[in-house]
Amino acid sequence: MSATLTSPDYKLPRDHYLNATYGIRSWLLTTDHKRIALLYLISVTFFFFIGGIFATLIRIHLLTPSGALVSPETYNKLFTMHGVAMIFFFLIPSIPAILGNFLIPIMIGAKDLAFPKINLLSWYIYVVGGCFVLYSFSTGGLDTGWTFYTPLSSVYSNSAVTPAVIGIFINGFSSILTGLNFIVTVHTMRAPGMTWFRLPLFVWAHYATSLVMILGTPVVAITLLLAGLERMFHLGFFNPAMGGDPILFQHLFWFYSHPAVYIMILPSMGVISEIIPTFARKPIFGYSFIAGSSIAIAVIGFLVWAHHMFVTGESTYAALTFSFLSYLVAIPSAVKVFNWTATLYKGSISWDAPMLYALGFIGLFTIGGLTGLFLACLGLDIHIHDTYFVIAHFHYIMVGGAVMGYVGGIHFWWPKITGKLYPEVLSRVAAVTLFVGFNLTFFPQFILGYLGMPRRYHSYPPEFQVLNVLSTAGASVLALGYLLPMIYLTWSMRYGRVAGPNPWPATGLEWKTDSPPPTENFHVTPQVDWEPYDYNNRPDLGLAAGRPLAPAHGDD
Amino acid sequence: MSERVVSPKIYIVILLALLLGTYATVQAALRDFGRWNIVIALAIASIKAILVILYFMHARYSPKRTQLVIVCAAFWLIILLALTATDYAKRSSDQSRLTPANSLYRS
Amino acid sequence: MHRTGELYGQFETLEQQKESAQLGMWVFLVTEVLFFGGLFLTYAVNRHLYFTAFGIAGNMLDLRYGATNTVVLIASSFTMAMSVWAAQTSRKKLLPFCLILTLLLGGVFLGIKYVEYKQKFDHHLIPGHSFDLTYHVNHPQPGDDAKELAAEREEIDNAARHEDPSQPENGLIALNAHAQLYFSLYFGMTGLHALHMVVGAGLLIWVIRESLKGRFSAAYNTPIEIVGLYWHFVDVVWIYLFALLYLINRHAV
Amino acid sequence: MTFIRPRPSFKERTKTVQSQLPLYPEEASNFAPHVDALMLYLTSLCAFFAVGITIAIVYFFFKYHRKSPNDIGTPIEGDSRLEATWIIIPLILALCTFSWGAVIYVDYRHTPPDTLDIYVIAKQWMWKAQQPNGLKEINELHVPVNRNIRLTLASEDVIHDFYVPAFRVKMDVVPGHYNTMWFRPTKPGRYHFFCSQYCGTNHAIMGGWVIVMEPTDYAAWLSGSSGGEANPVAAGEKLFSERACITCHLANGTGRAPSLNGVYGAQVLLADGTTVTADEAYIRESILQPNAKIVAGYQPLMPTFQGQLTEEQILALTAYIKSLQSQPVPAKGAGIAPTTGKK
Repeated sequence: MSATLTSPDYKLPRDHYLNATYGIRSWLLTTDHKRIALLYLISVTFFFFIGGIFATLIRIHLLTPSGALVSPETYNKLFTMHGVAMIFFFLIPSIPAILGNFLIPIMIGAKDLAFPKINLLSWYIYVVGGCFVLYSFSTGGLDTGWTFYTPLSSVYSNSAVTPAVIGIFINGFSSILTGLNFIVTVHTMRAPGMTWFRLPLFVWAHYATSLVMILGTPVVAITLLLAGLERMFHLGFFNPAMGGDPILFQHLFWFYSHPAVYIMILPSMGVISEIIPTFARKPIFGYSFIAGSSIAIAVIGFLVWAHHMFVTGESTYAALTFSFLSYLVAIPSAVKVFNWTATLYKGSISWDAPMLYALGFIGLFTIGGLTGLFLACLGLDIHIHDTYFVIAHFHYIMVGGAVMGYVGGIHFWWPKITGKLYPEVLSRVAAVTLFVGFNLTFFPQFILGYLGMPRRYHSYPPEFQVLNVLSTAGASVLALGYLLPMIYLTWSMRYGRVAGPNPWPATGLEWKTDSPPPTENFHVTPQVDWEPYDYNNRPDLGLAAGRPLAPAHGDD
Repeated sequence: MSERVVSPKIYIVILLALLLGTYATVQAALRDFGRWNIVIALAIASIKAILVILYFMHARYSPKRTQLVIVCAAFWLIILLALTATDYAKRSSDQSRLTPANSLYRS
Repeated sequence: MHRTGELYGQFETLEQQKESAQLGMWVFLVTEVLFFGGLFLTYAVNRHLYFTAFGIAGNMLDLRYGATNTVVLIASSFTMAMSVWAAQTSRKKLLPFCLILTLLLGGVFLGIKYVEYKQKFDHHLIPGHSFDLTYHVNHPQPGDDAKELAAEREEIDNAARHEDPSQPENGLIALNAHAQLYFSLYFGMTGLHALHMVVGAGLLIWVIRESLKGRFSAAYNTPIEIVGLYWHFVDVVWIYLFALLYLINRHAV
Repeated sequence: MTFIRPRPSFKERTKTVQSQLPLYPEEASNFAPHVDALMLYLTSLCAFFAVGITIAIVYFFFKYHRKSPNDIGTPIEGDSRLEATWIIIPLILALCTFSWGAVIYVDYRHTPPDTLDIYVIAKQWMWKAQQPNGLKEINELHVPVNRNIRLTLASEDVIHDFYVPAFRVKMDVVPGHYNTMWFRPTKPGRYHFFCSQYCGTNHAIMGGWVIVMEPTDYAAWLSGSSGGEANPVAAGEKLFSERACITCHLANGTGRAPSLNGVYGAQVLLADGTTVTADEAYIRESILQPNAKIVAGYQPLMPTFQGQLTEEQILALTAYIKSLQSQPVPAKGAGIAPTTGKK
C-alpha cells in the first residue's frame, strides 16, 4: 500500500541531532529545539499516564450507582486531578511543545526557533510547575474541580489548592514563552522563498494557537494568582462573604479557558491538514480558507467565553451576546471539515495509520463540534449545562479531536523524529481500536446528560447505571488503544526499519532533510520554490508527477 | 537595520507634555465634574500612554507589524473589559445583591 | 548556540536578530498588558459594584506620593529614551550616565512606594484582620490635618448611613469590607507593578555593566532598546494605575 | 412575557416509546416540550451533517483508494463558490438555532407576574425550601401543578445549582446574589432534583424530590402542615400516608415496622429488654429520633424527621396515632408488651 513497502533499504545518516552529543548534560542543557521537543515528549507522556490512571479509576468507580471503588472525597480528587493533569500538563503542551517545537523551524527552513534558550527555559518552567502540581496531588490531593470555582477553591476546600494553583500559574509562563517563540520565529525566521502562503497549514495553525497562548494565558495566570492570594491571605477578590464576586472569577477564568480549548484543538487541526493531503497525494482543498479559519477561530474564540455561564444568573443581554458569538465560531470549524472532506475527492488515498487517525479525527471532531451547538444554544443549555452531555462534548473535542490528532501526528512524523518505521498492521489496528473504544466510552454520555445526570457525581440514581457500565466498558477498549502505540513505538526506536528522509512521501520542507535531521536541520539553507502540497510539480518525490491517473481508479 | 534615530528634542517635548498632563490630571481630579471625573482621568492617562508608546517606545517609527501588535494588545484588552461589561452593566435588573446588613459580612 | 561576535547561531544576520528581539519584546508586552488586564477588570467590576466605598478608600491614598511618583517615573522614562539615543549615536560616555540616572529614578520611585506602604500599614489599611477603615480618623497622628480628618470621618459616616439608613453600624461593616477589597486591589496592582520595577532595575544593572564595557554602539544596541521598551511599558502601566487608584473621586475631599 | 405558546408533549407528538433505555427524561413542565422539540430539531440537523460527512469520507476512502504505490491524486486547489456555500448555509442554520434557543431562554429568564414564590436556600450539602406560608422543607419541594412557580435561590457557602431534569430547568445558586428561576409544572408526580454545580465532598448526594400535587392536595398539604386543619386526626392520617409512614407501619403488623394500632398508652417492649409506656413524649421522640428506642424484633430502619416536620405536624401525627388506640391490635408485630409481662 504505502510507498514504504517498495522503498530501498535506507541507512541512518551518520550525524544527526540524536547522536550529535552524548550524556545527560547534553540533553538537559540543550538548546536544540528537536531535543527540547523530546524532553517535552517524555514529560508530557508522564502526565498523560497520571491523568489516564485517574480516568481509569473514575470509570471503574462509576460502575455501580453508589460508587464501586473510592470514597466521595477521593472521587472528587480523582476527577479534579484528572482534569488538571490532562488539560494543563498534557493537552495544552502536547502538540505545540512536542510536534510544533520539533517541526516549525524545519518546516519554515530555519536552524532553530528565534529564542532557543527561552525554549529550554519554557521546558524547565513546565517541569517546575509540574512539580508543584505533583506535590499538591501527593499531599492531600486537590478537590476543587479543574475549574477552581471560588469560593469553593479559595475558602471552603480542605485540599492542597495552593500548590496546585501556584503550579498552574508557573506552567502558564511555559505556554506564553512557547507561543511567543513561535510567533517571532514564524515572522522572522522563514527561509528564502517561504512566503506566508507557502507555509504549511500546520504552521498556520500553530501561529493561531500561539496567539491564544500569549493573549489568554496571562489572564488565567493573574486570575489563579488572585484566587491563590485570596486563599493564602484571606482576601476577598472573589469571596462573597467579603464583598467579592464569584462570578467575576468565572469571567476571568473562562476568558482564557475557553480559548484554551482552541490551544488544544487548533494544533491538532494543523496536523490533520498535513496528513490528509499527504495521504491523498493532492493539494489541500481551499488552502487559504483553512489557513484563514485557523486565525478566525483564534480571534472569535476569545469572544465566546461566557457561554459557560448561561445559568449563573449573568444578564440576559450577556447571554444573548455570547450565544450569538458562539454560533459564529462554529463556522470556521465547519469550513475546515468541509475542506478536508473535499480534499479526499479524486485523491489517491492510502490506508496508512496516520490517515486512519486523521479520518477518525474528522468524524469525532464533527460530532464534538456539532454537539457544541447544543451547548451554545441558550434554551438547551439550561437543561444540559453541567451534565454528562458537557463531559461527552468536550471529550469528543479534546480526546476525539486533540488526542487523535496528536497520536496521528506522532505516527506521521515518527519516522522523521526517530528515523525509524513502526509496524504497519499493528498501527492500523491501534487506530481502529482507539476510534471504536472512544465512541463506546463517550457516546453513551450524551444520552446520560440529556437524561439529567449531573457531572462530578460520585454516586448516581440507579436509572443511569446501564449507560455508565457501557461507558466503562468502552473505556477499557480505549485504554488498550492507547497502550498499543506506546508499546510498538517504543519497540520501533530500536527494532524498526530505517525510514529514509521521506517515507510517505510528503511535500513539506521537513521531508527534504535527513531522518533524523542534523542538529542544524539542513546542511544548506533551503530555497523554497514550490507551492504547498503540490505533487504535480515535484519530480524529486519520485512519484507519477503530472501523469493522469489510471482510468481504473481515476475519473468517476 | 536602518532605524530612525529620534532626536532628543522630541524626547524633551514629550517629557514636558507628560509633565503637563500629570499636572492637568491632578488639577482636574480636585474639581467636581460628576461622572466626568473618571472620563477625564482616563482620557488624560490614555493620551499620556499613547505619547509614551508612540515616541519613547518608537511605535510611530516602527514597522507596521509592531504597530499591529500594539493594536492587538489594545483590542484584546477591550474585549476582556467590554464583553464582561455586557454582564455587569445589565445585571442589576435581573437580580439583587445581598444587603450589606447580611450576616455574611460579619464572618 | 555558536556565537560569532554578537550574532547568535540560529540567525543569518544581525538585522534578523534585532528584528526578532524587538518583536519578541513587543509580543511579551502584549501578554503583560493582558496580565495587568485581569487586574484592571477585577478593579473595574468592583469599582462598579461599590462605587462609594472605593471612592472613600481611594481618598485615603496620599495624592502627593502618587503625583510625585508619576513625575519620577516619567522622568526615568525620559532618561531611558535618552539612553537609547545615546546608544544609537554611539555616545559611549553618555549611555551609562543616562542608564544610571534611570536606575536611580527607579530607586526613588520604589523608595517613595515603600514610605507610602509604611503609612498604609500605620493606618491599618493592610487587608486582613486588623484592617480598619476608621482607624486613622479615630487615631490621628501628630502632624495630621484635623480638618482633613474631620472631612474624612464625615464622608465615612455619610456613606455608612447611605449603605444602611436604619443601622449605620451595619453599613460601616459593609463599607469596611468593600474598602478592604479596594486595598487588596491597591496592593495587588501596585505590588505587581513594583515587582516589574524591580525586574526592570535588574535588567538596567545588567545593561549598565555591559555599557561600561563599551559594548553598545550604533551597530549593536538591541539590549538597550529591549530594556527600554520594557521600562516604558512599566511607566505606561503606572500612568493608568495613578489615574485609577489615586484620582477618581478625589474632588469629594 | 411568555413568548412561547404551550405545546403538546413531545411524547404525544412523536409517539416514541421510551423503552428500557429512555432517551429523555419525563416532560413535566411548561419548558420541557419546547426544549425537547428544540433538541429534536438540532439533533436532526446535526445528524444530517454528521452522517453526510461520514458517508462522503467513507465513500471517498474506498472509491479513491490508492491502487499503485506511485499514484498521485488529481490536483484541485479549491473553489470559492463552494466555500461561500458552505459558509453561508451553516451560518443561516446556526442563526436559526440561536434564535430558537434565545426565545426559550428569554422566556425562562423573565418571570411572569403571577407566581407562587418559594425561597430555596442551599448549603453544603442540603437544600432548604420555604413555602409562602413559612413552612420549611428539607430536600423536598412541594408545588402545585399548572401554577407558575418562582424560586428565589440563595446560598450560604459555595456555588450550588438547582436542577430539575424533568422540568428542563436549572439555575446556579450563587452566594452573595439572589438568583431566581421559574417554571410551571404540568404533571403531578415526584421528580428528582439535583445539585448540578460542583460544591464539594457530598455534591452528588445533594439532591431530593420535587413533589408536584393537584392544587387541592397542595392546599391541603400546606394547611395541614401549617396547623390550619380543623381536624388534627384527619391531618395526621394524611401526613401518615404522605410521609410514607404507612409503607412500613402496616396496620396488620406484617410491615417492616410495628403496627401502631392500640399502641398509645400501652407498654412497649424494647430491643434492650426494657419496656416503656407509649405516651406522647415517646411518640414524639420516636418520630424525631427513631433510633433512640428500638422496639424488640425490629431493625433501626426509620429515618429521622428532625427538622422536617413542624410542631403542628408532629401534633397531628400524634393525634392520629392516639386515634388508633381503639383499633384492633394484630396478633403479632405490634411490639406491645404482653400485659402479663413484668412492669
